Amino acid sequence: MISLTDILTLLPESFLTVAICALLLLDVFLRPAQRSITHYLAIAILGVTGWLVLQHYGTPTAFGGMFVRDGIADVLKIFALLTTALVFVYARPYLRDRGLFVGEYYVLCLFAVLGMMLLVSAGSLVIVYLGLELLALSSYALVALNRDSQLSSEAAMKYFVLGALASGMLLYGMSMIYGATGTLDLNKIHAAAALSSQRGMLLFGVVFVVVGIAFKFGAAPFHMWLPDVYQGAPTAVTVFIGSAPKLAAFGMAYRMLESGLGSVGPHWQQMLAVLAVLSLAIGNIAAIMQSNLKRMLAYSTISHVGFLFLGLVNGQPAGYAAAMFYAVSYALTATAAFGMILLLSRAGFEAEEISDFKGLNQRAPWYALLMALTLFSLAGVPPLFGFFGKFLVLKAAVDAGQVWLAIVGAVFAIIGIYYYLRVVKVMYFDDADDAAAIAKPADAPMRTVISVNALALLVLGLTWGPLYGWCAKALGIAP
Amino acid sequence: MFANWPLLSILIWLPILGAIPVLLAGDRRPDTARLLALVVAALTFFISLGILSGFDQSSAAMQLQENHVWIETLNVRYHLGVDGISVALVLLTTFTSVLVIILGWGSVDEKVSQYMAAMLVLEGLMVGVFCAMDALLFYVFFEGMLIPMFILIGVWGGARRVYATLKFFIYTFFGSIFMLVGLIYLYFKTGSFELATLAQVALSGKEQAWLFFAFLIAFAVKVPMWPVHTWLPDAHVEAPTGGSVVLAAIMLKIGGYGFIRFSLPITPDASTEYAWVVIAMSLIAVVYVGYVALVQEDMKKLIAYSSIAHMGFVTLGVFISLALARGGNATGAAVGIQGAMVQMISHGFISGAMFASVGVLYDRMHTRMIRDYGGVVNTMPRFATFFVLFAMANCGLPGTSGFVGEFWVILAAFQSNALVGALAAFTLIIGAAYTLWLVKRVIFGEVANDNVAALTDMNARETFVLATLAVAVLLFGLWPAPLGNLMDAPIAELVKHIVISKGA
Amino acid sequence: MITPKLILLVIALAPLFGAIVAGLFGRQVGRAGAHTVTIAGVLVSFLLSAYVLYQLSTGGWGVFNENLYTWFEVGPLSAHVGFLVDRLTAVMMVVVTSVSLLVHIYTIGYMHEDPGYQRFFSYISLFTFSMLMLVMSNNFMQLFFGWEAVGLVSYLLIGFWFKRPTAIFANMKAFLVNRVGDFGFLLGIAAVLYCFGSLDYATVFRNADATLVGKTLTIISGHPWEAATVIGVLLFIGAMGKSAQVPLHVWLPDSMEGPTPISALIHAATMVTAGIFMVARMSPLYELSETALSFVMVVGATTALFTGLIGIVQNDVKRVVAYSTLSQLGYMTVALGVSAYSAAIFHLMTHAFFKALLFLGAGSVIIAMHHEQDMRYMGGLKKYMPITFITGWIGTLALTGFPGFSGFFSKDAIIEAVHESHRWGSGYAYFCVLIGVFVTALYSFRLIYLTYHGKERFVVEHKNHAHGAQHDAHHDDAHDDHGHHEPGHLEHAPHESPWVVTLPLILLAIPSVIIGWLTIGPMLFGDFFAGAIVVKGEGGPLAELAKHWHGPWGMVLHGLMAPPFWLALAGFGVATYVYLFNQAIADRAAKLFAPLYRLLQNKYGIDDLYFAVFARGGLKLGRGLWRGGDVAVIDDGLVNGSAALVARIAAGVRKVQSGYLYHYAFAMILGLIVLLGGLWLAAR
Amino acid sequence: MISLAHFIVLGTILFCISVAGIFINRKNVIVLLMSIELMLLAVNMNFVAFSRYLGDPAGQVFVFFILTVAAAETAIGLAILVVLFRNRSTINVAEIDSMKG
Repeated sequence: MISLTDILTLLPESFLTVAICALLLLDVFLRPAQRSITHYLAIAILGVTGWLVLQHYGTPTAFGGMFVRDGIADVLKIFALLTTALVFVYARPYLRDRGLFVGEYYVLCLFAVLGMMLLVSAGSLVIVYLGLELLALSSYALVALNRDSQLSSEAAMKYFVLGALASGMLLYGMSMIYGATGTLDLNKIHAAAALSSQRGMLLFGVVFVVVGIAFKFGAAPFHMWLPDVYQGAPTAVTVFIGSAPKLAAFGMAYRMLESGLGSVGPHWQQMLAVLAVLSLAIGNIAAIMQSNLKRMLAYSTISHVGFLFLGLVNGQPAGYAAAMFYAVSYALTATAAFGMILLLSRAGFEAEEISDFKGLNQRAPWYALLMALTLFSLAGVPPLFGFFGKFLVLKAAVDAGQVWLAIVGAVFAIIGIYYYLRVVKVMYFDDADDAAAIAKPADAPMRTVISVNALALLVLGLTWGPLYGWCAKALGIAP
Repeated sequence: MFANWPLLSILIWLPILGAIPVLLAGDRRPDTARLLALVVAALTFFISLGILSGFDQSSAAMQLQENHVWIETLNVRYHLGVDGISVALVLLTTFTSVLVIILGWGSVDEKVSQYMAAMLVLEGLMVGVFCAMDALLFYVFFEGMLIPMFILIGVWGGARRVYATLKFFIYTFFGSIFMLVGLIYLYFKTGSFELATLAQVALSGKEQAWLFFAFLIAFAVKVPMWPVHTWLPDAHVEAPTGGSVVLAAIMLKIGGYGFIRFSLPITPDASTEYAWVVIAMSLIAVVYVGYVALVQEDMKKLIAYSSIAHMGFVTLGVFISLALARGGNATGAAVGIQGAMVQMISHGFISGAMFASVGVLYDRMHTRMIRDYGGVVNTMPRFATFFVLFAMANCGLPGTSGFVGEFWVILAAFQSNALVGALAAFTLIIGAAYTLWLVKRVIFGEVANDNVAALTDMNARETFVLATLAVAVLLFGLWPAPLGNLMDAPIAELVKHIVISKGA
Repeated sequence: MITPKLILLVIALAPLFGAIVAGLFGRQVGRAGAHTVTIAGVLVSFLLSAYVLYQLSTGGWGVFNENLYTWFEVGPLSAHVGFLVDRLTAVMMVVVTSVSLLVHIYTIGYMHEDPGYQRFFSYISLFTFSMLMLVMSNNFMQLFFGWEAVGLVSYLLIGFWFKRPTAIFANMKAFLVNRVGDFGFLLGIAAVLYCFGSLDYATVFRNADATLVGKTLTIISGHPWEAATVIGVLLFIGAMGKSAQVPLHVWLPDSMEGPTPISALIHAATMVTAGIFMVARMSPLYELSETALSFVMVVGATTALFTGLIGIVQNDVKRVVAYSTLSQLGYMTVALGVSAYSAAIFHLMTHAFFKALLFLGAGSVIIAMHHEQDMRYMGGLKKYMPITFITGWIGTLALTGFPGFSGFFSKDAIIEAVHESHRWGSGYAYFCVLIGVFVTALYSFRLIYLTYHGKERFVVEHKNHAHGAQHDAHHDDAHDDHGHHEPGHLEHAPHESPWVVTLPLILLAIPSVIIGWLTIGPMLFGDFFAGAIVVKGEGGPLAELAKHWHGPWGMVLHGLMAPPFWLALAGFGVATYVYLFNQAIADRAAKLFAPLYRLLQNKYGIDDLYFAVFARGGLKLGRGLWRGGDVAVIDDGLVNGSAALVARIAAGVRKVQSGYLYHYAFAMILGLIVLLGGLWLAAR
Repeated sequence: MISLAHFIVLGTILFCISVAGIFINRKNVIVLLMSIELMLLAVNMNFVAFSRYLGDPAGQVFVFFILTVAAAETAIGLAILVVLFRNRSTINVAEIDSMKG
């Protein structure tokens, strides 16, 4: 029986839904010149939603446990909303220059965010599926946002087909789990899985679920879509797909694997370990040869997923905390990285080739510095934010007795460092083709926000305690 | 007066934060940037002298401690402190940094503000390394240093700078990442990154062995020891003068410091068991690398190789001490480590001075090739005087600081094994050979060509730098006692510690 | 308050002060200022040294042994800088300062045209300081300090004319060969520290017997060696370097590239005798090892004879003297080897005077011949430069040991001592030193005749126009053009050198004659060195000789009967006949014994051997290690190799990303199947 | 009598066919969309069967959701297809490979 408290508990999501519909309607009546209204409204909506999330109205669970609101959900939602907001700020000039400054972009993004919020709060397979699809379908559409681009449409098609395949597999796995445990409710599954008579069928299903999750993350060998999509999608979309969804993916993994299938942990942990090694290897190695920055970052994403998995493999609260911290740090860093590309690309010029960054230090020292910070953070060099994420997941692996896994991670981190340094090298050591200073991007808010974003990587590197503390608390680790 | 100041934090953060205004001065106002940088560096140096006031030499304890929570969830602490060993190295750092800034005054003329800023950041991080008492904090400084150095070599370096700087970065990163895993494992055992705690934790022989090699890779690359030394010649050759000086004078010391702070206290048994590995590598560094240095055609490369040979004495002294200590010869062990430490400090001065001298020549001739020189003494007598002095110091002539460390290390080595001592003493010959041959070809002889004929002797700034270093070299050569007393207590303590087996 | 300590400090530091002033402020104080201050400094320390010697020999002072300051300390072990001054030290101090003083004066004349005037004075004063630190040291660290410091100054002075390729080669060679010796020396010190746990002479000598007797060191496992022998031999290797004993003698002849005053001061009188002094100082240790002493004796004997032989075929006036120095050093070493330490020191002293005299004389000749050093273009100089000529004769007589001259006493004492000794190898040593006498006489008189007697073999041509120019040339390029103008052509007739040159000659000639008379009694047969020099048993051969010692007169008379005198006479005769009356024989002999002649010309091929093996070999080895080791294996192989490997793999990985949807899907299916397979494997 | 096993096997067969359809077909994108539909139907088959045999209606509810989403999915799929065809005037899978490596 649906009670008011249920609605209250869902208030952020409900509000977001209503707001999106309203925005959609409003946007219809806006003239292109007034598009900025949509822009700022969208950001406002994100803000309000975030505020609502922090209010904790209602009860921890709603709809008979189908919807869960706990610390994890909060953290992931807040950062999903935050990164999306950043994305909106960064995307605006880019979209405007390319005539893509349309309401759909915002609406789709917001729907994707709604999907993420459901996903990370899911207490039942149904919600997982709905959230996932809401996120996925919006993403497909976003990738194809630029209707006249061959690459975009190709990317969208690949993304769509493979995504559908993946969700099909996920569903198939769910059906098996359902068959084995007789319930769709994750908690009940957790209980039932421990003493299921149909263990074989259950594990059979687990494999498919793992595949579904791995695809969402883009872990090898289910990563094939990732480089093409990152490269093909308009950068304004890539920055979105590349950041927030990783948080959602972590939430999904946590819900499915820990809340749902925690009692068969050892099995899926082994699988994740294998996928982690593959992702680290393929991601780092393939990235070396890339000349297209977006594609390179795509491969680097794959390697980061490998690292994140090290945390999941641990299977203990500390491990999840580490993985979550990693997801957050990665989301923020990736946003900054793609943001830089957006910042430097002008009408008719995509700054997405590595060579486009030649001599950036001569032309715009400040941006070069920001980009350098971002890259070193991605590479995991202390004292930058990214390093501590790596540190935590390596620690998680060691704690889990998987020292060898930590060493593998370390080795590939060494290989990985190279391609980040290559970009720094291009920016600092090479001479620009045209030494003319880059015209200041018109959009003032973007300049400031991205500066803050990049510098935050340094500041958070020095003061990452509270953030980690939050993650730890979310997983019930006492300080 | 300094008693109640967070002195060490100031030493770390003053230069780093001082870099910001320097950077803001921008490349359009180079002189402002230079001046600011000099002020910051000088200030840091003077403050660092404040350490000595009220520093208790007789105590082996960490002093001037600052202990704050950094990450309380993980019990990671922002914990600083210094004992005699650290103090010596901190002072070396702040002292050298001032000279480097002055050196950069003339030789660097593009992107000045960035250069100076990078130098200052580097200084702060290096001081941090020597002060950190929390392993994770240490690691953060240890790795953080790579970034400014990477930029320094890459932006202001020579022709093959990109190759050199990438090699430098990846080599070092390669070394340290394994140390990180080792540290994490130790944390897993102890739940703390406190060096003091780690030094006490009981470890099985197998664990120690793994950890020992994890540390070995990290610090061997940094020192650098044969066979992981090949990054150094390239880095030195391509780096700008200031970069080379910092690299040789301070950065290499961090490796030796790491051995003393990590390998010995944390894995004493494994260190003893595998000391022979390190000793062998050190001797190879002395002999093999000595011969390699002999045939170099590039001055900087030659000096770089000689640096490797000299750092061989550091590692030799440190690890020879283990056998001695376990053999009950505490004095011999102390002699070994003292020798190693003095060698580090003095090599800081000497190699710094050598690279500075090469820089003086390079600024005028824009070549580092020995064959392009000859008879420099005819046109640059004052420079020649200094160069010969430093060369003599480089081949360990008594009366210069270069002698002290080698003397003690050889004596200690002989006590543990006469043959090791003999091989180490071989440096007397080979070291003199490559150094004097360099002098012969560069300084002496008829004026080799018109470029040499056109040379002008050093200006006041260069003279000041070299003279300062010369004073240091002679002072610590004729009267090294203060240096020894500074480090005596902690070293005695260390020797006591490494005797105790911690096998569990 | 004038304490002994203060006096000794002044003795040591006065020359240093002079050196610093002349060196750093040379331009300000000017030439006159430079030589004034340095000479003043050396004069002070000479007078004070004489005073100290007087005090010590009259018993006014006891042995002085004090530390000045602590150099370094590690726990219980500490190294100091301090002075140990006993009679042995005092004698050395006087010898050093006196010769140094005269050389200073002499230099005013010899270097007056040289642009590096102040630098030169600074160097020789610095040398005096270093040498004093060496002899006055009271511990091994400081000994090594002085040891290397004199080496440094010698390096600087040999290469003083740094434009001469030969000079800057010679000084490097000198330093490196010395380093080979120091290599052993340092290990010797290490061994001492290892055995005694201390570096102080007093402690070491006090405990020598207690510690070393029966103690063994195992260097190569399974072969325990007598500690005393190890220490003795290692330390002596150092002495072989400094005192140019075979096979480390090769640097000394080349060192003649330096200005002549240096050859007199450093490479004849003082520095090269540091090794002798050191061994004498270490007598308490050496006495404990017959083996070590035999080693010393054999090396010394070999040096004494075979280097002398080379001297016969040399034509460069300075080189002849250099080889004679080598051979005389050999005599001293032999003396050490037979435990006749005081005889060695005694010969060291006399030799210091007459050899300095000979060198300065040679220098005087060289000035007159306008820096022509080849004796084949000299001759008949006696009428141009009488003082040099006479003093030259005196020096030669002393060198050849003509009865009554100082050299006679010292050298005869040594030969007798060797005769008395029954140590292993003494037979060989006795043979060498006897033949050596003949050889010495031969090359010495050959030198005399070729330079001062016979007909002039140079032409004087007055080209006044060119003269001025060439003379200026000498000014600015500092003498380095000797040999440029064709040999044997002088621009003006040779003439006697100025008084600053001749005065030292005279002052040196006096002791060369009389010093033997005065000092042999106490030094050799008295107890002058009691306490400083220890001789085991009943006092060794000198004690034997002492039994039938009836004063200098008796020795002279006995000397006239003894074989050495006859051998010397024979040498004199041969030289006289060949080089004064019948030149042709020399050339015929050279042809007759062509192989022998060539062997001597090539100095037994030792230099060439060293050059081929160590210099060239070292470079080859280095290049091999660099190209083969560092570049090929480590860099190209491991470092860049692994990078290339990764790149190759990466290229492969890229191919997998084919861009085809069905491949992507297939990869996913494959992944799924793999996971399922893994699960299935895990299940069973 | 048809047991649960039969349904599961049928579902599995359908699933395999659809998967095969996705990576064996190199001609036409439309076929991909059909295969995806088929896959979802296979899943639905499972759910219905299970819920019937478990006597738990939740499974069948899930099926309704899946059907709805499938419709939406297809809609988006076709939309993308149209865009693709407009840009490249081909829907041949083997020609969609401008991004690789």
